[in-house]
Amino acid sequence: MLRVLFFGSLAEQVGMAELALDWQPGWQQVQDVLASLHRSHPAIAQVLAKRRGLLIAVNQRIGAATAAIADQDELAFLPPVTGG
Amino acid sequence: MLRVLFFGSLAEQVGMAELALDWQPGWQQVQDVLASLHRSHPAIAQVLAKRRGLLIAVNQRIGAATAAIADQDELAFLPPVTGG
Amino acid sequence: MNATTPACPIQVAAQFDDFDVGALTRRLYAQAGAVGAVATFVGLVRTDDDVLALTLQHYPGLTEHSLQQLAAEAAARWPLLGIEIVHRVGRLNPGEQIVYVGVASGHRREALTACSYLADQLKTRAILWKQEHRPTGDTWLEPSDADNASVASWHQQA
Amino acid sequence: MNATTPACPIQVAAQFDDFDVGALTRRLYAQAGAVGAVATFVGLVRTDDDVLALTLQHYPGLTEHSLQQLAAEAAARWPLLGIEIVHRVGRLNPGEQIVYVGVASGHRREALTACSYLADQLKTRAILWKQEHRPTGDTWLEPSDADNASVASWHQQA
Repeated sequence: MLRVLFFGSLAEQVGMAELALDWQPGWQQVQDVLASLHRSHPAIAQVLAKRRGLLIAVNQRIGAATAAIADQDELAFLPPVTGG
Repeated sequence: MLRVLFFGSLAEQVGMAELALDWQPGWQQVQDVLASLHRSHPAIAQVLAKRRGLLIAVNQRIGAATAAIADQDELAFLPPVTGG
Repeated sequence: MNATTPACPIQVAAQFDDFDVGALTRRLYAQAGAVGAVATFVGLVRTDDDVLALTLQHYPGLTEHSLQQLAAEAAARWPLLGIEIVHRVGRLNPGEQIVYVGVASGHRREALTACSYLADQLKTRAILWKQEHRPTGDTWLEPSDADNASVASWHQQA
Repeated sequence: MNATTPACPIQVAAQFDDFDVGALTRRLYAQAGAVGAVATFVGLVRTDDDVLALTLQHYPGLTEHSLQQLAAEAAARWPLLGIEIVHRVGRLNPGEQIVYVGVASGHRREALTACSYLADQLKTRAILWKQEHRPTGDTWLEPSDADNASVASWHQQA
């Protein structure tokens, strides 16, 4: 199982804050998951493809689309942040 | 009577923090008092003449040697300041 | 850490609870005799354009990690003796404290500069999302051009 | 003061008693909803070169006037919503608080800049005299070349 999280405005755009995906044996990198999303959840994939400046985090560490991913991991998509 | 105050290192150099001078009818400006000091308190006058960067205050307001002075005023000599 | 490099303890938190500026600031005095300056910054909720409230969302774990990383950058760049960052999350009303940044150093220039650095970096690099609630609806905020320019200016000074 | 120019209350003190950073800082939140940023600076006594203690001498009346004047300069230069300066006098031991500067503003840049300005100006323009007590004797201090350069730099930025 892969837990996928969406934050801030992105959660509103995809219509959910969290998504649980069954683990696919072929997945090795974040981009493999994104490719699967285009088939399984095309609306979400489209939002992710359109949003500029999204950050990716795997297990609460920022990474690239080429970051390694494994079963039971937590994958998060982060729109532009602002604190302070 | 004119009250004369010395602060910081200047008080140590002149050997006192405060001096009371009898009011002289001819005094109009701070520099008149300084001229009198050369006769009445030459050691103090010499210290004041030698110290660089002394500020003068009359009645707790910074002024120049040409500042007006009157009986019952408070005249202060201030060496370089540092706070913070 | 060795005899010539005093430690710079770093404490960060992302929390729903309010914080006590006095207690946080006094904690930065711990290295008594070495600390000569403590600079602090507190952000508060304004009522600009009829803002009723803000909601700050965080990502537990990653948010704290981002605060820790900003503090570590400051500690590497200036000779500091302590850093505290507390960022509140959840719904905050006008007048409420949002964020505390406190920096201790031997001398004022380093404490003040590092505090400004952290206040600027938080705007664009703290992992947080901010939503404004107004009578006309809710809006998610993104860093302004000015915020991005402030962060860029620290690179030019490097 | 009118509808478009919010007031910038100024409070200054020169006092023997210690001060409460939390209470002073919270006082700057008074214009709730307008204040978006509070920057503060606290100076503390260091033990540099075996300093046993400092003694700060003031000139009651003129010292407060000098603090008030520096605060008024800052309020004229930046859009501020409150300034507090508390300077301690008398004998102070290592680790003790010497001075508090707090500045409230709508936005962080103005609060942080004005706070730095005041911390710099105090070094050379607050009417105070500072004596260091060491095992080898007592020394009256004067502003360093660096302190004078810091103050001069604010004129260049004007």
